Amino acid sequence: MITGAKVSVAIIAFGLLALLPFFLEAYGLGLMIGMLSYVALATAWSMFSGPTHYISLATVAFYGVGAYTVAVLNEGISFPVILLIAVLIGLVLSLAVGVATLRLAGVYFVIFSFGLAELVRQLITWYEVNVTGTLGRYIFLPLEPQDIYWLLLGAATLTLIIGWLVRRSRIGLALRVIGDDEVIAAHIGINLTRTKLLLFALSASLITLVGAIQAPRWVYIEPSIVFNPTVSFLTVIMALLGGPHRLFGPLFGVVPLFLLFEWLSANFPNHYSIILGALFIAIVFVLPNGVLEFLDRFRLRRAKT
Amino acid sequence: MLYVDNLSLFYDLHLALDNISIEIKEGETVVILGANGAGKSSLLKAISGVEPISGNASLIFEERRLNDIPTNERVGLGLSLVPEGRGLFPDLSVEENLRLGANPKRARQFEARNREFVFDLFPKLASRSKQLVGTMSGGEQQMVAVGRAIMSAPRLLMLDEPSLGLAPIVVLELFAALSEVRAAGVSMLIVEQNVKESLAISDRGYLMETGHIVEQGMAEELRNNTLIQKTYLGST
Amino acid sequence: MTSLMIGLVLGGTYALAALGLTMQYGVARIMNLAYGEFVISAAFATFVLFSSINLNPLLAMFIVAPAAFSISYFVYAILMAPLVKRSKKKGNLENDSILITFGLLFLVQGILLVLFGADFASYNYLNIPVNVFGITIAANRLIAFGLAMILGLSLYCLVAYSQWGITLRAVATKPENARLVGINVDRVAQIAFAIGGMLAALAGVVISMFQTFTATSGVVFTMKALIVVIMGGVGNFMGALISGLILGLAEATVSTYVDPGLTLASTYLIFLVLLLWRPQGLFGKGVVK
Amino acid sequence: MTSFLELENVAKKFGGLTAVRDVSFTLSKGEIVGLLGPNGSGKTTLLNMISGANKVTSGKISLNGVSIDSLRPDQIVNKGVSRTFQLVRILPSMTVEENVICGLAFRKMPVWGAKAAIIAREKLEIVGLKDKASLPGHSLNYIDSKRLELARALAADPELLLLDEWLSGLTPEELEAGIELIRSIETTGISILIVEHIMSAIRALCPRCVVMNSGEIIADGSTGTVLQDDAVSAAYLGGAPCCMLTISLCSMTYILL
Amino acid sequence: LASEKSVKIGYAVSKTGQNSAGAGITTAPNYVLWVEDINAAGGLQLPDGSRLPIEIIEYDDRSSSEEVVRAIERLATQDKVDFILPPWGTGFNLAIAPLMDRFGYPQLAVTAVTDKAPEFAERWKKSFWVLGGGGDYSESLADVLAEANKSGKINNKIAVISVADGFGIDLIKSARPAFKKHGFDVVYDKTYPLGTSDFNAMIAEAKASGADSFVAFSYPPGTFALTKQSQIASFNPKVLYLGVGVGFPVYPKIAEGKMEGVMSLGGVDVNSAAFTDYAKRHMEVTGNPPDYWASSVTYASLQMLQQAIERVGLNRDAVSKELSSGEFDTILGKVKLEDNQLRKLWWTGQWKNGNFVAVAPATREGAVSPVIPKPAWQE
Ligand SMILES: Nc1ncnc2c1ncn2[C@@H]1O[C@H](COP(=O)(O)OP(=O)(O)OP(=O)(O)O)[C@@H](O)[C@H]1O
Ligand SMILES: Nc1ncnc2c1ncn2[C@@H]1O[C@H](COP(=O)(O)OP(=O)(O)OP(=O)(O)O)[C@@H](O)[C@H]1O
Ligand SMILES: [Mg+2]
Ligand SMILES: [Mg+2]
Repeated sequence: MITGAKVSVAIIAFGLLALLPFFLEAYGLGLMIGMLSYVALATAWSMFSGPTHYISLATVAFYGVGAYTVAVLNEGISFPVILLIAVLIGLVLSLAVGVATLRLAGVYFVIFSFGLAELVRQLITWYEVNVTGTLGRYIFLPLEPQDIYWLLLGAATLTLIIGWLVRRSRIGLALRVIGDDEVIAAHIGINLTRTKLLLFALSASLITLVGAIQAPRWVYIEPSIVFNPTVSFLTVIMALLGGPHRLFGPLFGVVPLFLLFEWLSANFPNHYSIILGALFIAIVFVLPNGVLEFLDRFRLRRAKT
Repeated sequence: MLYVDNLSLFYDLHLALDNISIEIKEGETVVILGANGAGKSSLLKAISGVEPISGNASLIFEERRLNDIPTNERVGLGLSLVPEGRGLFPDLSVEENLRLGANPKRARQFEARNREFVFDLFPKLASRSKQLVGTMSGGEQQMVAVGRAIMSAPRLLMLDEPSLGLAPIVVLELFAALSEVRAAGVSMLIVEQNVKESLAISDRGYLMETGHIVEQGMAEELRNNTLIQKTYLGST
Repeated sequence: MTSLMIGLVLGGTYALAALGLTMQYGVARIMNLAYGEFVISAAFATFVLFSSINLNPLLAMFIVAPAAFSISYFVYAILMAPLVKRSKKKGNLENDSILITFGLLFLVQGILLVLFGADFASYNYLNIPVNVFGITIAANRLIAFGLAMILGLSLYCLVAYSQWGITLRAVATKPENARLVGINVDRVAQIAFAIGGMLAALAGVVISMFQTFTATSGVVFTMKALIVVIMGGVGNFMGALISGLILGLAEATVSTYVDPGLTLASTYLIFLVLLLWRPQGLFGKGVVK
Repeated sequence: MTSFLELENVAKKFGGLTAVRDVSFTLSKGEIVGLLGPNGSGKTTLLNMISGANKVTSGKISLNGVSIDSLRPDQIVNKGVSRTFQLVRILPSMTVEENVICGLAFRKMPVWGAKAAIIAREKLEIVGLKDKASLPGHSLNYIDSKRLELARALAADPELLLLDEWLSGLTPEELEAGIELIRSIETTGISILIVEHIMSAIRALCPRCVVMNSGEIIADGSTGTVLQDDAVSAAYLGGAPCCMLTISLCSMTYILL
Repeated sequence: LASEKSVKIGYAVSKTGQNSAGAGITTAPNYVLWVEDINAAGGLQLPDGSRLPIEIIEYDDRSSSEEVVRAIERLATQDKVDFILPPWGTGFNLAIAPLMDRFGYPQLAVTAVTDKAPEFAERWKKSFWVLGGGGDYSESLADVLAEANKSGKINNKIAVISVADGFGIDLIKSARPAFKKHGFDVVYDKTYPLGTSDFNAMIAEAKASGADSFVAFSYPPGTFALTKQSQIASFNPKVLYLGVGVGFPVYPKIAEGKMEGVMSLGGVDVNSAAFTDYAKRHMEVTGNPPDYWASSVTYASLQMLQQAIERVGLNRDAVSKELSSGEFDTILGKVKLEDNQLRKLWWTGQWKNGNFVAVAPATREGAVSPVIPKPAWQE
């Protein structure tokens, strides 16, 4: 399956992307940063939610926790250490959450995960207001956009590599079985709780990392900014649109959608919503199986004729 | 009562039924025999409209062309199916499943009578009427499925392996009941592996192999057919 | 006592807002992310009727609700029916409906933004104090509470005991089997969706009498409604009613006796704890295996 | 033969309903035992408790002398117990071969990669599904699904196999093949507990059988004797033990033997 | 520069999402009005007396920090606009401040209320903070209350609630010591989460607390709900001070015309001809009246930009320098920034005879003396 050619293409692509900041101006870089962050988020999300069909809306809980960790710790500690701590916090939080949540099925899980994100936000707000007395926090880190870009590129690559490894491993298969039928899964020897928990935590830690990396870009952070539920929704939508069952599916959802959002908000700032809504509906009808599958089918048809 | 002609059915590219023609007369009970994968279930599904069929087929039920009539309306016309896998509502109670059976307009007037009949047939259902069907044992669910079909006061009752998973004693009762249904004038189309029993209550039968009808005849003839005796009756 | 009353009335609003969604999601199996936009649209419609021709919102209900019914009916026919058909093979109606109603959310919101701008809309109707057991409550909130109770209970009875209700539940749980008993699944789902839209509109009309709203405040209603629906058990009206009341009571009690800063946290906490205790919601029925 | 599977006073309640009460019996290594009983008598529930799908309400289940009644299904699989389901369960989105590979990948001594594919083919060959290895799971018909389920159960390399009405719905000819298949599995030393309503199959396969009624064991012994038992006839077989059905099937069994 | 045919001015505001209501009331209409005013006059005047029309590039930041940052990057490096107008909201103004600084654009942050303004003005030399800090408003309120307390109009108890976000916390944090300094006893002090729509429980508690003054540092939806629910509960404290939203044009409608005596942040001098004229044009051009707090300040900040350009041209550094040192003639009167901050503002206002008039600082010309106790809710 994996050929030398594919590996070299991947390495070249990575190299080119890494060089990009030398050729792009701030806006182009900003675009790439936004896109990369969603690539990482959607890929990390799909790692767990794709095969298991557990649609999680808790993305922003971890993303926000990552950002908030940076906001709290940004003075005095070096950034890589902060990132590490953020990931650890994300890991612990996701394990705690996972133990409780992963018993739920279907839409119950979906809304639970949403409620969870809101709960985290409310608790952090309450804590800040009543205990520390500072709600907004400032991040003054000497990080340039290109630094953030490289870090995100690293995070996105890491996510893809992990996703690829998971897919090839037994645990990836276990997740697919769980997604198909949990009863069978249990009866062929899969430890449901451990498997789900492990992947949920892995996915959540990566999401936390992305939030932490992106935080320095905003200078000012408060819960309503970093726990904006839109992040969860966009992640889900992009992944679903691309095709969450495939490694590169989310990527193929993020890039076009992200560019579409950007193009619309730039060209139709006053009718953005209407056009976006209409286009979105059209997309769902035209691409019933996601972008990647559409491309595949298109290629197949071309190959046939 | 039912004419099927030229019926073909594809699953993607796989041809499951190839130009099938069968006929059931008013009040007749017909059994379909065949090995697994022969297409028996597919035939019932095609007749009931659960699976779409090829365009040139003709499906006529009591002088009415069925091809473009959706499943739910076919049920309204008196064409009921107890499908493979039972097709029940596991989250609803026994009582509610039976009530749904009597959902078609023409069945409502007979609801009370049919319920009595069903409860006579399967007394267990009466005592479990509040239980959720999904929590019942396999055999109990099979009883609900047959009972529900009877509730719809069918003109033609199609049963896909109704005895599947029933205890021997219940199988005997079931066939006794089906012969009562038959006596009441309802036409039946039965797919069964319990060949002896089903031939005993049938007028005629068809034998299917890989999507074709390979043999047909009166029940008596089939019983004496050596091929059938060998493969379906297990005697030499 | 005061907080009990306040809580019940508040909870009534939550329940009212959730009834339509439990119909749409519970029966028609459309996870309607644009639900709140339906609520808000009805609120705007009432607002316009009230401020242009001075129509009493309680009367406006009789215009807005049927209109919402027919609009939802067509929305289903145009947007949802093809998806339902398509998903028969693949069974991913949930994903598809999330995606499509997400688009719908933007579309409706965009239209509202163009029509009404981003400003707060508000009018006053029956904002008069009524004394109930020595506690003053706004008349319009009492109406919301009453309407929630009446609608919730009657829908519950209807669904639990009538033939039509059993049909609804059959379609809700096993649409693929419902046609075998002569049910026109598409039609039932379409009507359920339309009724859901109508209930959303009723909630919108009533809520607009006491709450300020903007073109973008729909999401809040969607989320609150979803939480109430899930907590009560999908498709269960009694569940929606009771969990709405529980949330209202919790909010009022926490606000009075603990800390208003924790009201929303407590809402979510109760929701989460309840789900862990009963993974299918308060009244959800679950069949294992 | 030493006792291998041991049930002691096992009971299961669902709310107010007692599905299984006070069931005790043992199964020896390599033994094949039939479990009979009217519909709803608790057979499937009993299998569920052995395989861990249901927790026992009270009582003890042990395998090789180790208690398994508090273990999860996946732990029980790793103790060497595999099963099939009365309502067939296969993984619809995976191919037939992948279905079997799943059985291999998570067992106690997992097999993975190219080797798994080879073993999977072997198992499919055993159940006669080799030609359909690359079909998607959801396109199989009823019987093939059952075969696939068996292949998957075998892939887990069980010491004890629980079959829940695996032979139902077969034509006599196919039944014969099915019985042959189960017998060949038995000869590899796997113990089998088989729930079945088809008497001919029970007679053909099981020297011993256990009969349940209303959650209780009403008979346990050699098949011949048990099926003559009046209580069994009355509750299960219906009237005279040699009804038409049983006769015809008996004769077939005779031929097989 | 001479070859340019127009001046490109860009901005990103929230047209959708959670911030769109605020931005749609205070910020966007004033941008529209200003551009309209200038282009109607033939364009922006340059030092040489020539005029260039304004070409607007606008984006929707969708109420997301990431989007607003990127929109600014786009305006600066892609569209290469001459000037960038600020987004709505404290957080967003802070998010873009480092970028504006890096790209060399002056930032006239209007809808950003922060006590750290002096610090930020120091950090980003081209940033200007023109709406004051939380402390300004709460100290002013404390002064007003102290005055009333001294003359025996109210007791020394205060009940206060605040919204749990940056704005509310800023205000309550500075309010606590300010109240204390004037000898007040804060008997009820709670914070509620953003999104709260039911205040009945809090109103009941405040009512029972025995305080004559009720202060809510709230956001518009909360302000509106508080107004309606206080009316129902017949909660009529001698001082009723609510947060953002009281100065909005819709407020009288929400209060059913019974807003007399309600206090809040901001206020205007209704006798100023400049303001009434501005309000009239605002109505004509955007279809809505301005709000009584930040709207006129927003417009005034645009006038400052306009006059700075008129004096020194399109050179951004020169404009920044002029903004921090020059004096400008605006609808708020003659203004001059102190350490890049506008200090000549109205801190406290009150509804009086159908206008939201400024009551503090009382020493400033145009101030009206507050009506305390507040009249009953009846019209
Ligand atoms: N949904 C499906 N997709 C693809 N192929 C199918 C599908 N359903 C059935 N088939 C194939 O069509 C053929 C006929 O199947 P059908 O279920 O009608 O057989 P049958 O005679 O009822 O067998 P059985 O006794 O096993 O139920 C079989 O080869 C089967 O594999
Ligand atoms: N989850 C459950 N909740 C409530 N009752 C249940 C549940 N599962 C099984 N039962 C009941 O327990 C009894 C035993 O069921 P079980 O499935 O074990 O029967 P069985 O012997 O396998 O019957 P069959 O031969 O029909 O498959 C039945 O009456 C059934 O209705
Ligand atoms: Mg079949
Ligand atoms: Mg069973």
